[in-house]
Amino acid sequence: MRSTKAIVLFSASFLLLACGLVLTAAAQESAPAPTVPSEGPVRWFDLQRLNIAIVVAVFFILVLVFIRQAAKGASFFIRKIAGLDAIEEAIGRATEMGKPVLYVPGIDDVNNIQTIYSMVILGNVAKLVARYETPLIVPVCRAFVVPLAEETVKQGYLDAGHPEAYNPNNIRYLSDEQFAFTAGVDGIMLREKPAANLFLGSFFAESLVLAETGFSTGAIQIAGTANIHQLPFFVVACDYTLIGEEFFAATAYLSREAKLVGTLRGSDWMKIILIAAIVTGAVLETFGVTAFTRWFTVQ
Amino acid sequence: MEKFDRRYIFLAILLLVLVPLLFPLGLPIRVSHEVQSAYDAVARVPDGSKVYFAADYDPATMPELHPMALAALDQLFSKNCKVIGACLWPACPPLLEDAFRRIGEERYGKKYGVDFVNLGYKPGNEVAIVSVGRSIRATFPTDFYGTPIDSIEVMKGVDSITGLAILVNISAGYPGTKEWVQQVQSRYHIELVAGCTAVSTPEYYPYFQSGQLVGLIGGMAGAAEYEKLVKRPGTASRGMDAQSLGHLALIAFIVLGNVVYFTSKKKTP
Amino acid sequence: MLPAPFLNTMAALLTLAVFSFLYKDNPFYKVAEYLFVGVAAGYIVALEYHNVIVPNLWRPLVGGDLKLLVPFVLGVLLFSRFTTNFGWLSRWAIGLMVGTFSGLAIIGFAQGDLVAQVQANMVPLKTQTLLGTFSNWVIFIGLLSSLAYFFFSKEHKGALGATAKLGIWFLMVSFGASYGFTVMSRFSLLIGRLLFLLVDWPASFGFHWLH
Amino acid sequence: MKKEIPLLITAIFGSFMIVDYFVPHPAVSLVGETLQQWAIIVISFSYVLGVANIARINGQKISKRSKDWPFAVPLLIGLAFMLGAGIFGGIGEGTLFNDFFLYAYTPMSGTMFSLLAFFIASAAFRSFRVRTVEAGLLAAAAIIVMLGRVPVGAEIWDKLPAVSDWINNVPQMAAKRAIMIGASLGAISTGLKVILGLERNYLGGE
Repeated sequence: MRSTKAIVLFSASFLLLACGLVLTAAAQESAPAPTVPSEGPVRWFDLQRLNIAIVVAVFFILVLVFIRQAAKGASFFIRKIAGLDAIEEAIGRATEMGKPVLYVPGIDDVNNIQTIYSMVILGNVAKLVARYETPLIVPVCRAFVVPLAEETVKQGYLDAGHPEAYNPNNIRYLSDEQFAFTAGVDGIMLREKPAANLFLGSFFAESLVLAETGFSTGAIQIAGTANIHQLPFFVVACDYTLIGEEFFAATAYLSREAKLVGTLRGSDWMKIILIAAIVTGAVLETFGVTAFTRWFTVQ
Repeated sequence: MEKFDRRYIFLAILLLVLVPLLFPLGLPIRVSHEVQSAYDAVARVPDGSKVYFAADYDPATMPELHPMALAALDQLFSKNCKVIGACLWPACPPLLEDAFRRIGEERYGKKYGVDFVNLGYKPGNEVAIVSVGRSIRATFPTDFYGTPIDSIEVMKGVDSITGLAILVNISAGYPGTKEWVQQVQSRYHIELVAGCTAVSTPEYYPYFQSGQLVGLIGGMAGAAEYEKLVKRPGTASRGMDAQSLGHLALIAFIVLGNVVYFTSKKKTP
Repeated sequence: MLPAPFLNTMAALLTLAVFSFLYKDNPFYKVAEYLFVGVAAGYIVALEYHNVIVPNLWRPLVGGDLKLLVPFVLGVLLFSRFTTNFGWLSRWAIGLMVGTFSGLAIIGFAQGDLVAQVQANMVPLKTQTLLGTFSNWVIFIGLLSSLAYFFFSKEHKGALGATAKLGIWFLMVSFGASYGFTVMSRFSLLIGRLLFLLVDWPASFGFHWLH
Repeated sequence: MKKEIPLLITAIFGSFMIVDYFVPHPAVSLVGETLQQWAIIVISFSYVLGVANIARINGQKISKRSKDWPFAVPLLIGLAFMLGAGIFGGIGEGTLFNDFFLYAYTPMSGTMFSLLAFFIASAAFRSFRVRTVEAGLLAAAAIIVMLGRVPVGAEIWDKLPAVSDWINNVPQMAAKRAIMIGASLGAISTGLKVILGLERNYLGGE
């Protein structure tokens, strides 16, 4: 049943795309293409921006439909994220060596979505660690994040059935200032020698300093961030790195929350539509037909 | 690897950057396609027309971006363009003021309020940008010094950004070039030339290939190339020899680090 | 306006205090670091006052534009966060900001990053020059394979697995380029500071020894 | 009252920003402009709040003599001085405020980040390891781009700048475009969920 619904949905959105093509082509032919929105009769809709409206509408429909389906209990397949296996492996090694696990949830505040998603992974790490009494150290860079981290880790230990193993002073607020915080985390790495360093969240220029010190202590390092400009530094120094969207997909994979899973599914379907559009456009362009490409012009 | 004291590396870097500053090598600077396009785009602007100069940077990024701002203003003032300058970064207005004084007043004898204006800073990031796109007057009721807009000659007849000849944006990060492309460039139909830090340059190449940016000046190298085109060698050109040695050092460290790593790996189990 | 030699010397001492961190974390560095956070904070509020609160709010409000009472009240409500039980009042202002940014983000990303970039990638796969054709094929394949890597609804096996593998290679080349560009940025900063210590500081004493 | 009104405000402001883009009607444009002016004012207050928070945290740090409390003293002095000099003395050229901006704020800010030149070099030597094909590709692209962007590159091989330009404008651009498209889908869907009230953590978390 589910696949037919998907096909209906897919064809509906493509139909929308097609009729949009006809509509704007007609509109562009009749009205002269004014470079500046013309004063003319007061129009209730800027026809030159219909293509944007349609693309956004199609994506909204996909996301909302899949969120509703996920909320109603439909289970969507999400491929295994290699980074998550690497985290479990790293925790396993830390417990063998009886060394602590270090988890840095980024240096940004709670208004950054990456910090919130990092809490989902932190909760999961707490669950894994609770079984083996391996200490979990969580240095924090923003005052607002401290209660969030404490709540998440306590909940993780509770879910694993070892509430007594939770140690509140392992959630350590070091400093709000970027480099003071970095110096603090480096100190922990060199003194307490954690065997696994996890850097998951929003990082900036300090990423390469953290990864370097962690590498020099010989710890397994796994990083993940959506800040693209920091990925090169994590990739070269860490054993595994969750790249941009993979970081978000990991939270969807772990939490199975309807909103996250639905959005992920909606985005994947939208990527299929966009790839189809690009292939169509490129092929038509090769044969000199530019009408399809022109439909996507942003006015 | 841990016992190796990284302060030797710090010392090496300091020397490699210091020496070429004292004894310049004078290696020739070659102009890249993206910077040439930026120069040509500004050159195409009719002389004497009004342009918008969006300065979004701060002291930390001055070494890369201030030379770009000076070179761009040099080209604009040499064409007698009227420059409307404004900032979205809190620490930028005094830097824009410095650029206007050194290029506008001292080099081209331009007058404040007649040939250029410094509208100061507005918070709001994307909100301020789309608001400037719609109406500069509504967003900046006064200039950086508190003078009401209506009494400033260069602002006469200026409202939406659409009426201006080109938008030159010197950007250090957020808010910056990405937000100007997203909120103003196509929505208010104005050509956009972007100068940015080397860190953010790679992210803007898709905008350059798609034509949303008509020019892209990346980092100190871009600034040095632009200085060469404007025939005014400044701090950027002077720094390029040090950049050359710095980059060679980095490559040497990467190669050496790996050689040491792979040879020592064989010995230890 | 304080005399230039005094100001430049203060700047040079602060520069050296921050550089001292390279040798070892020390009290001089810590003082400079905390002083910096304080000066930056004071700077922003003074600037907000002169560039927003007076021109955009106070002057028009006093001039009769009573609509501005709404943002004024919402702005003041933000400070309810300091109270213990009235903190929720600040959510009205936060709601306004988050709503505005979300709306603008949807429009900005949709037309600037999504539609424009999709259109820009519809490149002809045959052009006059060999290099042009080859480059367009690389752009075409590069984008599609990188997008395939970020595909999560199907296991990366078989054809999709191979495409995703090619995609990660393209991504790695882009990370390499980013690494190279970042090196230039970091060195520019160091060059800037050394030029200050070598040229500007002595110049403030009238000693121009470097051309 | 505590959650419904903020969510309603978010929905109204958010959807209006979208309507303002698609409907070129002057009345809509006027309302859009007004809402944007209001947002600029509220955002300005949020900066003042942020600074008030810094003052409060460091004030408590001193009163409770917690770790590093003596360093909070120069912080508060710097804050009070810049605030007073700026509001009362004005912020243009020649003012005390501008002096301390150019000769205290600028050197500290610039030098703080220039430390990274040293850190990136030591990180390159101590932790830049080419252990996989992917890391090898990254290293190769990094080396070519680094050499191609500086004058010495052309001295080594005069085609190098052209190769570096090609890498930047073609393969690198395609991969960044894919990341950009993915990120835009993420931002649009998050924006939608916030406006519809599906995503509320900014309320709960704050």
